[in-house]
Amino acid sequence: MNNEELKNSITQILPSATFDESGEFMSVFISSEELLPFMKELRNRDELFFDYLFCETCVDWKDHLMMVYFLNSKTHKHNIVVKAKITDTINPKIESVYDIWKTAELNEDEIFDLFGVTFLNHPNLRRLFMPEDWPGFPLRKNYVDDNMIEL
Amino acid sequence: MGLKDKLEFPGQVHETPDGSFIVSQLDNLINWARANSMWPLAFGTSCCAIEMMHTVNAKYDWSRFGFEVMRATPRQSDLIIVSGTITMKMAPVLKRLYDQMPEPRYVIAMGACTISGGPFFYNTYSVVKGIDHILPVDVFVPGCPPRPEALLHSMMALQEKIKNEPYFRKAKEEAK
Amino acid sequence: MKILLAYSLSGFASYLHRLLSGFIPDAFWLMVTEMVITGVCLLVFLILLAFFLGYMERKVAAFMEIRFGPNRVGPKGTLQIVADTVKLLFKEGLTPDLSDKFLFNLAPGIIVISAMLAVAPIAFAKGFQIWDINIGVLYISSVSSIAVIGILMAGWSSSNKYSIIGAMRAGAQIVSYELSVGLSLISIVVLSGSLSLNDIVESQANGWWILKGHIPVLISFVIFVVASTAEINRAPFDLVEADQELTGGFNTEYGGMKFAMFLMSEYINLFVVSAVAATLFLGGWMPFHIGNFTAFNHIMDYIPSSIWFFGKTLFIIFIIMQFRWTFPRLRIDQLLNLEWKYLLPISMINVLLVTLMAIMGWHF
Amino acid sequence: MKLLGEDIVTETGEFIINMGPQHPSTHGVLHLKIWLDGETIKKIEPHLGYIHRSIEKMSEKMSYRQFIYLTSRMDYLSAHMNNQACALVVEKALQVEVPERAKAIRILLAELSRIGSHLLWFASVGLDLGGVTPFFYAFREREAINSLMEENCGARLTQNFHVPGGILEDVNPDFQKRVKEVIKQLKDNFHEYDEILTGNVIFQNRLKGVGYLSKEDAISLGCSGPTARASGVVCDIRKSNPYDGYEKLEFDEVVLTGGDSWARYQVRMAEMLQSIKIIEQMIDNMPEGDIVAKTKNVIKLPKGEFYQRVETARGELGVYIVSEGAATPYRCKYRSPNFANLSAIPIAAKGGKIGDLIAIMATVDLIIPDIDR
Repeated sequence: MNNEELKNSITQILPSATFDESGEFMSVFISSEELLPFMKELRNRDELFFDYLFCETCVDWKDHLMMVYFLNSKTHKHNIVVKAKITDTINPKIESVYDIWKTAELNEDEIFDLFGVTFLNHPNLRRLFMPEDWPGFPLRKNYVDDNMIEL
Repeated sequence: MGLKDKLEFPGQVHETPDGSFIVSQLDNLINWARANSMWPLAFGTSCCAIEMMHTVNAKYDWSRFGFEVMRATPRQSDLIIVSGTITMKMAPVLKRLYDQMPEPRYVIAMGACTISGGPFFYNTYSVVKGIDHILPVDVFVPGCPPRPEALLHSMMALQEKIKNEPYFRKAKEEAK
Repeated sequence: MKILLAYSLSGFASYLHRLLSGFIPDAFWLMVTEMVITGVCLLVFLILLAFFLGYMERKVAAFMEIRFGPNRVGPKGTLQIVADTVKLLFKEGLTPDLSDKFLFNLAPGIIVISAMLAVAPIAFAKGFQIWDINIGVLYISSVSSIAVIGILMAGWSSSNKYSIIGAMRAGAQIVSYELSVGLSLISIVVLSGSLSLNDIVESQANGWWILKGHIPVLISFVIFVVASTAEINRAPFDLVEADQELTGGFNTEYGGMKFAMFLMSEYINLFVVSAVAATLFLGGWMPFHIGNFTAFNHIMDYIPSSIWFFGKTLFIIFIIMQFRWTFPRLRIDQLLNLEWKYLLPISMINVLLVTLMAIMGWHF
Repeated sequence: MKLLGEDIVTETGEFIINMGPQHPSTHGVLHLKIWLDGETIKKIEPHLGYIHRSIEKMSEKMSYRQFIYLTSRMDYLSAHMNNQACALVVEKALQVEVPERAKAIRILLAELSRIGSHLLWFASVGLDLGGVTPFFYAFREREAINSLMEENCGARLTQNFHVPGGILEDVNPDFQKRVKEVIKQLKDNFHEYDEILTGNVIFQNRLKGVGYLSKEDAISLGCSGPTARASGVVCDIRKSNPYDGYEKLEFDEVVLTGGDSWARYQVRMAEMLQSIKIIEQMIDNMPEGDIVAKTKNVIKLPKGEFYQRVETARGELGVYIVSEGAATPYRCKYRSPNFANLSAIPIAAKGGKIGDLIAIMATVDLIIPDIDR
């Protein structure tokens, strides 16, 4: 499926979605509240069938956090990037996609550890890399660490 | 003033600075045994561990020097080759491993990361900048990663160090 | 012949006996003195043997792994094991805080003693034996099974989870493989009609059991080598230690001299097993004889019997060492399957066959 | 059950052991918490971070010429491919055309390091399952490859040979001859591997039917590389998204449907032969010319987001760069193949024995610094 057809199908699922085609993959912008039902449709619709979540990460844009999901369909060979905006930077929350793609478990643990995004309905949310009592979230832009020697 | 001038008559039993004859000979024996039978702990964290494995293999073959018995448990090993970066989370584990080893125990810091943090010195929040903050290190081996020859050299340097170590003499001094 | 006999081990023993009886007239005290001398000699012999086997193992490993092995310490690296032993001797003797200290320190002793006891009835040369007991085979198989108690004790008292898993594996493994070892020994006992190791060797004067062409004997030889490798916990049956799985198994918490005792018992066990295999199947100290070919047999007789014995033993040790460095390790359920589903039924049928042979007089 | 007054068994009767951070079979500092029922594994929980070196944070402070070399410390066995991914993402953003000769050298060295990586994996499979000897045989060939790398790159393990726009320096004059020697040695000795390990009955029994990973699970868990291809997932980036001229080469993507450890073993053994095939195609017709395209001294990427995937020895490595137009990345994310493959272990090992877990970890072939980054 090419980008135009993908756009049509996605607009049917979520009319409020906006698109950006400048990059290698087409990006779909949604808000964090709409994430879970939208993702379920992407995974389950036969013509879309995004069954392979090959990268899940987060970007700290200072005023908001952006969750980035790279999706691929092994059967249809098309890719898409879903970006969900989290406006609350103090106490960010988003639904977990573990029920849809199992790889999300460790990825979301990592994002929770490094960005402090809380995933709702995650089976085992814990700090994956840093010790439990580590202060702050290292990959945030406002992270300060006295021991860190900056160049 | 030489030692000879101190003697009142020939054949007088005297204390040499290195202890008596038997004790220093035993020292030599023990040090020889220790130096030639260092069993390293099978411990590696990252890239340097691969070069350590290369040192085991046939081209470099550290079994020639008697280092070949790699024990998986710290209780049976004499030497810990810290090969690879040590992070803040790993540091307590490393310390614990070191504490579990029976005396005498030796530490080789292999690679730039263990010496100072190496490539991971600046802008990093989780790397220990040099394992000498945690353990007493006997030999440092620079390199990223060091060549197997460098590791062999460091182990031979450690052998030299052990051969000059007092065992009985130290105990005597502590008793004083 | 007389000169050669004078150099043989039995000649030396009887010379010593005559010499001592000159000094000590009392028969009781003579016996006590001789026992002490024997004990000291045995200890020294076993320690030297452990040194030698340790060195041999490293060199065999190096030979198989296209490298040199130890060659810096002493000529050709022969003093490597001496260095290791002296080092272990002077290492801190550690007893973990949480361990059961009495059992923890007792266990290495039990393992070494049970290994050493089994050396007693082995005939090292013609007429040279520490204890010519008439139930030698039974004695060896019962004494060597004490070792499992030591292993269980070591694993349990260490208060380490890996040790407990290792000890439980040892319990299952050694007890199972004991059966096959026993049954494969029985086939030779039935054929030679005696439990005494000396009689068994004598029964092979006209040819070793393995060369006589009895198929059941071949089968029981193979089963014996496999099952006894498992019984002494050597690779590919070293699940009890299993470095890569259990970081050392039952001896995880042992270090220094206590660990050295485990190593020593491993090598003594290896020697005992190979010696028993050599005695039962390869004729012990009996030279290589071909039926009534007298001239050839006499030439073979000129080689001292102790050389025959040690040559055969070392050959079997070499085979078992090759197993260790080639084969991957079995999984615990595969290990038990091998024993209970294959080796045990086969050896039972084998014993039946041998018994039938013995009753009908089909052997020679 | 109590051991010296301490409860060592949970209420449900499970025995918990911690495998790692220092454990000989975890190949580094992976920590697995294992719930056992006897010897049967009930549940596995990975604990990571013992080698978390904050490479992503460091990349945000480094220029586009510098950050390439951090990645060789991630998956150090495929250091070359990691560097390639970073160089490619910068080239893609700048729209620089890499000279043909540089591309050829990149592929040759990448395939050599893929073979080297698989050889090390072969060595450690033997070692983990208790057979020590294969280790030395595989390292003999790995040593030859390392020497070759050293002759050209100056380093044995972390080659650091890429710059944005090409490669650092031209290869040795007798590069072709040396590569042919190494390939000949590999091909001559390859049968020894089959003799010592592949054909061994104990070895086959340890792997066959152990650690089954279904195709659906493999996709859902995000597995890639040989681990996924053994479960029937077609996922070779060299075929699906070719880079640096892989599209011109003739080679097969090895896909098996077994899904067990034995299939994973076979996939890797077959991949070594495919890599040899690629090298043999390239080595005699290496193009002449430049080795590096002209780029500015201070590279500034245009504003936007860039993603580049390459096939490393363990699977798909993705480099995701968010640029704000400055000389350093705004955000740099490495999608590491081992991180996704790690999540296959708890599922594949469930219900197996401790020995099975060792076999599964050996055949999934994890590099822990790549998981933690």
